[in-house]
Amino acid sequence: MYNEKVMDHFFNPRNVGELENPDGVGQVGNPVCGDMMRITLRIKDNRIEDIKFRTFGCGAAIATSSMVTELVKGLTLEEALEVSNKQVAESLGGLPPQKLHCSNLAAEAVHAAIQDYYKKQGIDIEIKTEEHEHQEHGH
Amino acid sequence: MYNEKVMDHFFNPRNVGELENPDGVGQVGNPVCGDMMRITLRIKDNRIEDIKFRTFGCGAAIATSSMVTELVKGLTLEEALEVSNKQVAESLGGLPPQKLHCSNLAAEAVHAAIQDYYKKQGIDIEIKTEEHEHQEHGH
Amino acid sequence: MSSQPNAQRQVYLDHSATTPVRPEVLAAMLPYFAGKFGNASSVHRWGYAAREAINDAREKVASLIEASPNEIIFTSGGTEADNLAIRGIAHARKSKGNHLITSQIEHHAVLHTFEALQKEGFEVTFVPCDKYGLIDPDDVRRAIRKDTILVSIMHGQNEVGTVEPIKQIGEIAREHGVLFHTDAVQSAGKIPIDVKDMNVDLLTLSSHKIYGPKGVGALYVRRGVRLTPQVTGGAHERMRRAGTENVPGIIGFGEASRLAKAELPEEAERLSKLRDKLIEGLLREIPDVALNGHPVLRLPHNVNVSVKYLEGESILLNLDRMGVAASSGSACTSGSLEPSHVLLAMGLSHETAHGSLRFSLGMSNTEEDVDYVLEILPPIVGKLRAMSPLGPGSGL
Amino acid sequence: MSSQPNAQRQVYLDHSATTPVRPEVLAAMLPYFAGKFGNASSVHRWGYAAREAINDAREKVASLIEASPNEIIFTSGGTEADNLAIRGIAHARKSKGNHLITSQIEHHAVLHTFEALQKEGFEVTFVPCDKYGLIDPDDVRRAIRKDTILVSIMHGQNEVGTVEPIKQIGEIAREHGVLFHTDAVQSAGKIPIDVKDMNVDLLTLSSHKIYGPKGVGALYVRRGVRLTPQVTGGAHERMRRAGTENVPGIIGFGEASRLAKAELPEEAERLSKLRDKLIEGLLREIPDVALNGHPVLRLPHNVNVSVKYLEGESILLNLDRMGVAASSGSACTSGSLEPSHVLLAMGLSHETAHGSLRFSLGMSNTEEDVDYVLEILPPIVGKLRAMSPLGPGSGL
Ligand SMILES: Cc1ncc(COP(=O)(O)O)c(C=O)c1O
Ligand SMILES: Cc1ncc(COP(=O)(O)O)c(C=O)c1O
Repeated sequence: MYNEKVMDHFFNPRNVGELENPDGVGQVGNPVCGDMMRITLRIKDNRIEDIKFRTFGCGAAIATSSMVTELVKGLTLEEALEVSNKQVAESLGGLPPQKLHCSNLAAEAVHAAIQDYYKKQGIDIEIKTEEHEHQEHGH
Repeated sequence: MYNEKVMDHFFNPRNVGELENPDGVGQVGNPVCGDMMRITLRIKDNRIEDIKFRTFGCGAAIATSSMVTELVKGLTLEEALEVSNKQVAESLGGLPPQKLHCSNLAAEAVHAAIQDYYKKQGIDIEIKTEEHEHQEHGH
Repeated sequence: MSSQPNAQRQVYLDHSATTPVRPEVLAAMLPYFAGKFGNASSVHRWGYAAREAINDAREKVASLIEASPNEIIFTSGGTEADNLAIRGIAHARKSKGNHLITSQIEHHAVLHTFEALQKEGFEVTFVPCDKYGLIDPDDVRRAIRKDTILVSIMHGQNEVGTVEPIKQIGEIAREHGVLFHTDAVQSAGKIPIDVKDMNVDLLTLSSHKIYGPKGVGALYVRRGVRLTPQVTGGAHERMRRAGTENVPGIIGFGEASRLAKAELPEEAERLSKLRDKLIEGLLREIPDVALNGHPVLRLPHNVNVSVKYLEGESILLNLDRMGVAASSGSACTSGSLEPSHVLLAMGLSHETAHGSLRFSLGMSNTEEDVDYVLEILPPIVGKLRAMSPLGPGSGL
Repeated sequence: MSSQPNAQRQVYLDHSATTPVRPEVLAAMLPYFAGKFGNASSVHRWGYAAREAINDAREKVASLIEASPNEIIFTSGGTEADNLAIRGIAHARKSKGNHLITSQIEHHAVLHTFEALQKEGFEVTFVPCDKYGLIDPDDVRRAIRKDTILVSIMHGQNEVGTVEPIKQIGEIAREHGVLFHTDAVQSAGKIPIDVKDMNVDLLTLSSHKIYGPKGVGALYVRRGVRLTPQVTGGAHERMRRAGTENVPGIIGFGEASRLAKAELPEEAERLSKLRDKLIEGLLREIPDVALNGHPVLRLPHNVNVSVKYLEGESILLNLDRMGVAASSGSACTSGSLEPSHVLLAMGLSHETAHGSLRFSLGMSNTEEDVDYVLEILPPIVGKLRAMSPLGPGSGL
């Protein structure tokens, strides 16, 4: 079903866990829908110095979480905000079609964590929401 | 499909052909329906002395024709008139269900031949018609 | 059966009824019964293996008719595929119109399905054929109305072998914005099929006619054409046909399709020669025999003749005793009372239609088989005709 | 797959999804692919051999449920049999009434078919179940109206294994002159079935759940009950289901039925013991695990648990890597967005329903298999929970 790269990230996820006293926390999804991700960030000099994730969800949800942490680690916040769910899926070499519209929230979780960081600095940013069909869940 | 006795009568039919100057001729069925039988009789002392058949039809039609000639040969005309299609089928050890309502006209052909014989003597007899569904053909 | 003395030869000439599963096909299927037996929907290695094998088979079946894999819906056979095409389109397009067109010479899987739709309230036009079983595309054109939603005309006729002008009919349907279905159960693997070139929107295939296993078939549905599923349940076949996939069957069908395509040109030529030899021989050796179907626009493997003054089943039983398998359009072989609707539509009399014989050639057949039939059939006919009250010599 | 390191053991625990064809069954089928490959309708030795074999198989399938052979209609599987029963009766009895009754926990083959009938204009009542997945016969009684024409309630629930009070429901239906269908795909061969004793009018079977081949099933239709055929064409299956018979499939199904019946008492006892050992072990070894389904009125081969704070597919992938095949009611495994409708109907939260696991036992399973699962599953759960944002230790 999944390709090897997805399986590698699923079985050997990078950056699992939770940072203590994080600079930003992002949480997206909902256990009711079957997937939920929680990203914690350490920010230094406008860059993502460290990142960890915790995910409730299927193989795709866990693999994309792991992948996104690798993609954004070391990026500036502006760069990290440009990383999209689609890019995450592509970096994994693609996801099965039935998983594309679901379980592919990882970039959003990062964006939410960055937004949380800015908020703590007193800055309100708006996050581009990607076109995806996750909203279809309806709850 | 057919049992051995039917196949025996089909492959080795008794009394095939046509008597010359027969005392009675009976023909039933219709090639349009896929089965037609022609019985010729030689009558002596109110008994069927000789009988021959010709049949256009399926295995059951030919086997029942052969069987009926064996059954009635030597019988008095009254006895022969009592022989039914059902009895012919039973004497053959049964016919497949889809053949029971069709291709089972042999006794009727004999009755028709007897009727023809009586007619030539100036006697009109009525023949009991059996309950069977051959009429359903509709032509 | 004891009344079948050891026939010298066994000659199977009923390939239009069904074919044996060829060894390569059975070999391809075997691993999927017990080893790789998974359900293709399952999330584990057994499931993945089944899914991959189905995808592979789908490509092979698609390739036989020059379609894309995702245009193939696997079904339980040709009959179900015909039903899905016809009921599925009729139900999906009900709001667009109430009129359907088919021919008088379709297989029962098509004909009876249109009759069922008539009972549901659809109007159906059954276009006729000529004496060769050929359908005139202009008859189809004339039958099309504003409210016509589907035309279904078969490709290769199963009884008499006539090949219909599908491409022209498809063109006419397309011009009028009407969907076009063709039943290619008998033609697939026998003559080339290209769904795009032939202007076909839906096309029926059956595995067991091309040396694949029984119990599996397919419906080609052109991308973008929507139909109402007729078997509902799980999300199989992209929501168009529910039910756990018959994995070994589908794999066998795939392999059979691949082989059929690869061997088609050569085999078609070989069979055509055998066919013509048999036709010529029958007409030469037996009096009062007539060819049914088109002399030229004909499936390579089909021979159909009428043997006057005789009924078909009685000939089949004698042929069987001599080891030869054939079929007949006689009413008696079908358990019905009417002989073949196809022969009647072609204008044959009931009487003559009762006496039709179909020999359908296949992979295993050789010239010797044809010679054997030409040797044994004349005396069989002679014996039965001597018993018949019809014809010359019967005194009628 | 390369991410599946050579697992020490291969433990198949997904017998409710499908089973391997057992060797005796495959052996019975094999002659019918290439040697005795005839079409059962043909008038020659190949045809007779196929017809006889089908008759024999029909007797065996009938015997599994104490029916008569002519009460069995062969179909392409359980899904088609469910469709034929429900659509066939609804269409045949339309003039008698417009109301149908089923339950909320039926298999999709039943549920989606009733939904399709709703779109056609039928009214459907979906009766609920209790927290064990048990249906109350009184709920069925209360749902029956003057215009009710069919009740369909399954026998053994496929996900959670609960065995429904079919006999009582059948009695109620009969009292009210309403036909009663039950889907016995999961219970057949596992627990005894007697259609007469159980007051059943129609009953669905599937071959591939009892070590027979995929692509074949059957519908029992009590003598005298009329239904509208859903697949039309040739005169097969006494005019109730058209299409060339899947001869090897039917023969395999027959042999599988015969064996299932012969071995049922012993095998049911053996599986029940394994089942109980697995249930007890799971509840003992893993915290926050709950049994789904009825603790006692339960199919002998079904184990279903919820593993809190986790989603099912992630567990399945890990089990698969260790060579264990299971299934889940998680939405992600079905490609849908909603988790199992059965678990939701039983009152589980969405969250918990996403984390259900089904182990379904079968012939090949041993105590060692159960021990193996109990050895490898706790660390898998531990590892995934450490990754989960939910549950104790997640700080939420
Ligand atoms: C032209 C045609 N259509 C449909 C069918 C039915 O296909 P199946 O035997 O796979 O049900 C057949 C064969 O019987 C056929 O010859
Ligand atoms: C209860 C139940 N009904 C129906 C079916 C469908 O049967 P089949 O897989 O033969 O289409 C299944 C199996 O998937 C089932 O478990």
